[in-house]
Amino acid sequence: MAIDKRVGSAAEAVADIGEGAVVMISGFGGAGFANSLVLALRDRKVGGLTLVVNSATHPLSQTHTLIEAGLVRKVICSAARGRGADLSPFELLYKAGKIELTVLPQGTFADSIRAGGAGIPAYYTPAAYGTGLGEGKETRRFNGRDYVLEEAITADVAFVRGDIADRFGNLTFRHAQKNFGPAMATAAKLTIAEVRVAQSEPIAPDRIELPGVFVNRVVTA
Amino acid sequence: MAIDKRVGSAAEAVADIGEGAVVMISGFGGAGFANSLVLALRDRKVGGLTLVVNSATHPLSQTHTLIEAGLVRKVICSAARGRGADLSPFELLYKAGKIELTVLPQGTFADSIRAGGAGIPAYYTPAAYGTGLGEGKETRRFNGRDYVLEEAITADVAFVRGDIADRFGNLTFRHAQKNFGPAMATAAKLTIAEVRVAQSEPIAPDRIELPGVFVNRVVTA
Amino acid sequence: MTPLNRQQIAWRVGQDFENGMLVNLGLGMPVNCSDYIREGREVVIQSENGVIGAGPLASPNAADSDLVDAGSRKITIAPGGTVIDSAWSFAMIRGGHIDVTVLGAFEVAANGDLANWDNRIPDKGPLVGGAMDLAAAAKEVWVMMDHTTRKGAPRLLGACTLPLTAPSCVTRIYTDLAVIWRDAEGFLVKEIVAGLSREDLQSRTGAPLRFAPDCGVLAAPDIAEKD
Amino acid sequence: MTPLNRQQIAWRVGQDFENGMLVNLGLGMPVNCSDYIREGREVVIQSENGVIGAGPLASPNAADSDLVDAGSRKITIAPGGTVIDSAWSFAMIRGGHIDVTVLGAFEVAANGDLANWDNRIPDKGPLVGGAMDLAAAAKEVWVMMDHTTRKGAPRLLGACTLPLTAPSCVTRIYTDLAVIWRDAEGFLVKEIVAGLSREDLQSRTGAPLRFAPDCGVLAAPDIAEKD
Repeated sequence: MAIDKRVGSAAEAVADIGEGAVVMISGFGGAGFANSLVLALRDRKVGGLTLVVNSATHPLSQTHTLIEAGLVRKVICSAARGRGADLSPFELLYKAGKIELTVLPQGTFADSIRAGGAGIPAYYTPAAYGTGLGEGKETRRFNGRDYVLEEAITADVAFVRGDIADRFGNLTFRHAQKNFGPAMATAAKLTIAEVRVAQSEPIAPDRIELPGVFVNRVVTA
Repeated sequence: MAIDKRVGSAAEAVADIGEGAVVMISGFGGAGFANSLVLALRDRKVGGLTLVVNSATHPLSQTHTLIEAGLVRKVICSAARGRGADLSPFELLYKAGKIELTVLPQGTFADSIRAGGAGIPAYYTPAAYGTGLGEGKETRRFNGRDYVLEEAITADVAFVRGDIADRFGNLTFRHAQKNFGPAMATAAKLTIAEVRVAQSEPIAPDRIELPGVFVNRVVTA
Repeated sequence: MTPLNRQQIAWRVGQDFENGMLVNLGLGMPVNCSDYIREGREVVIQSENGVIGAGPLASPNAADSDLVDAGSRKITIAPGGTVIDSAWSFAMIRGGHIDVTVLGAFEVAANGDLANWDNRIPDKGPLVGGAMDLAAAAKEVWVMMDHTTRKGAPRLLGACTLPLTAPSCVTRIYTDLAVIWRDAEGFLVKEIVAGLSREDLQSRTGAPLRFAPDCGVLAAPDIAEKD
Repeated sequence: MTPLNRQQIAWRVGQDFENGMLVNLGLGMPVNCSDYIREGREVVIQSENGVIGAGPLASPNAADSDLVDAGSRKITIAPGGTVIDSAWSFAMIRGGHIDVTVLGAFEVAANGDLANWDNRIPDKGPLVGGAMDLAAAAKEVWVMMDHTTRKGAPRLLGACTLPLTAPSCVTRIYTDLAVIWRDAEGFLVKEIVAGLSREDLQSRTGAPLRFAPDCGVLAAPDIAEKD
């Protein structure tokens, strides 16, 4: 029985994600959004989700469809502001007190996910020290400089957008598609990748950007 | 004035490394030893060095020549045992109390270097908890599990072995040559790479494994 | 007295990038600085989404939705550039590898405090992005902004009134009226636009100004404002 | 009673690798386990120097000094394999992504404590390598070792006498005499070589043994010992 992580559809790939799941979603600046998986999850209509996503409001991300559908209990992100003066779906729910929010500096967001995948429960960072986002956080001085203690972020599921996958789940990324994908893939119990091409043939060793051992399912989208 | 980090020789590349420098040296399991730079440093005869190197005794590394020449005050590593029953140069000096030693679990060694380059002054790891190597270290419980606090490692200089470099200092690595090179390059004030080929033409963006912004000098060796 | 327009401020900042620098440019005005690097200098532009060596905007027919910067602009990769993942990109930032970050700001205090992320707009969600990491960890934090608010209130202050991005981090401020360095003693004016007196500049500033012995004229070539 | 030789122990361990597992094999005896994976199963072998998907040893004419495992052996990369750097390799280990690590050991205690890194050899330098990270963080830690020392002293003990590698981590022990699972209550014998009584096995063991209801015979095909 050879390893083959390819599944037939996004719907099949997300079929066992349950109520209340913590879901990481890759994507930043318009590249690498795992939108097919997000839409498939929306169609499952499981609620109480916690989303770990860089932006709750990026116009090119389908994250807002989960929020609009009322499936999201909490968002952990570095950006939650809609463009323009009108309020985004997230902002409307947030204003109404119907959605929880944790905002982190983007580097803290990234490294807390990396830490979650790397078995590091907590680490110190200078970001947010002396600011409102650092309030209430434990602080400590090292070599004359002040830092805040940040804890790891893990998830039940990670949705990652890649370019090419092979049957082992190895991935390549196109350009800035990479962003949070590799870190998120390491930090979730179940990682699902949507890719342009899912091939049987192994990707060459020196072209692989995310080892397949971090990927559980692959779907073409 | 275009960026061009290539220098003419290993001797030139190490010419300003001073007495008492903390020097990181890449290499693990026989691959990726920056031996030309190590030998050039030995020829400078500056003493009081602290070496940050995975093994103090690997037979394919030239690290022992710095130790035999009496230039090394301290070693930070994960392995300091010579092969066979005879004592290695390191072991003879260590037995005689002439060299200091800090032994770390290899993953702690790796992530403390990564932390040094990533602006993380300290982090928690489960490795060494409840062992002799964890004795005297601060411990803390997260989610029912015990961890030790480890601090970042930084250096004055890192010696890294790569395969191809370009004028920007971008690097590729062949196979297992990579090991500690990328992390060490980020954690030192000055990073010197020795490579098989140092070309003017930029390496293709998707083939670069270490961005040149982490590399200060490149030498062919 | 003719204040610089925003492109001219970007031009002025661009003149100060040295060869080989690693520079991060914030969203909005700062990204324009890369258009004004001096002839013969190579500067590596880092975008916090992981593009190391960001090139100019892509031409419409070369635009690639997978090749964007942190501001979602379709860009190119400069010679020698590459792309790394976000965790590594912020390791680069947090680790102090960025020589200069150029950021927009609402307020800068004489002790270097920076407020550039939360303008207290009612009901709008928060957006911090990479600002706190950049401000806390870049070797130098340069701010470019209008010297005063639209209503004429100073943005250079004795103490920030808005939520901080990072304490004591700003090293230079480039405004439409002046170039100001920030040191342990506060604000030091290095250049001032022609036709503006030192007293006038001080009156538009909310903290004491010192003037450098070599304080010169802030001037820029004619560059049209962009949208 | 015929104890298993070391290759036969490696064979026995290899039978228990499931399809798709990510497995790290320690230096020395454990690396041989990858020769005995069951037909039709694909197992990904991780070497802590960063080779993910280590293949068999390279033939002499294909040997490449840049393609080695953590034990400096010249190897190949299996289909689907790749190489990552050490920081990421240990992030993989520390993060609990390794399904099974197979390690040699000096001693294992009934509470799962492992001692495999410091045999207190006078004057020799210390060598910990990746053992502590692997023992602390792999989902399962399987030990393969001779059941007793050369002098006949037990290696499975009530408490370790040598310095620990990690507390309470070992889940299985494969010896020349038995296959033993370690659970919250201590040692549970799953297989025992033919011709060795339960009492004899207990007499060679320094902590109480329980015997599984389905306790079977530990047998392996004839495989010659290697150097």
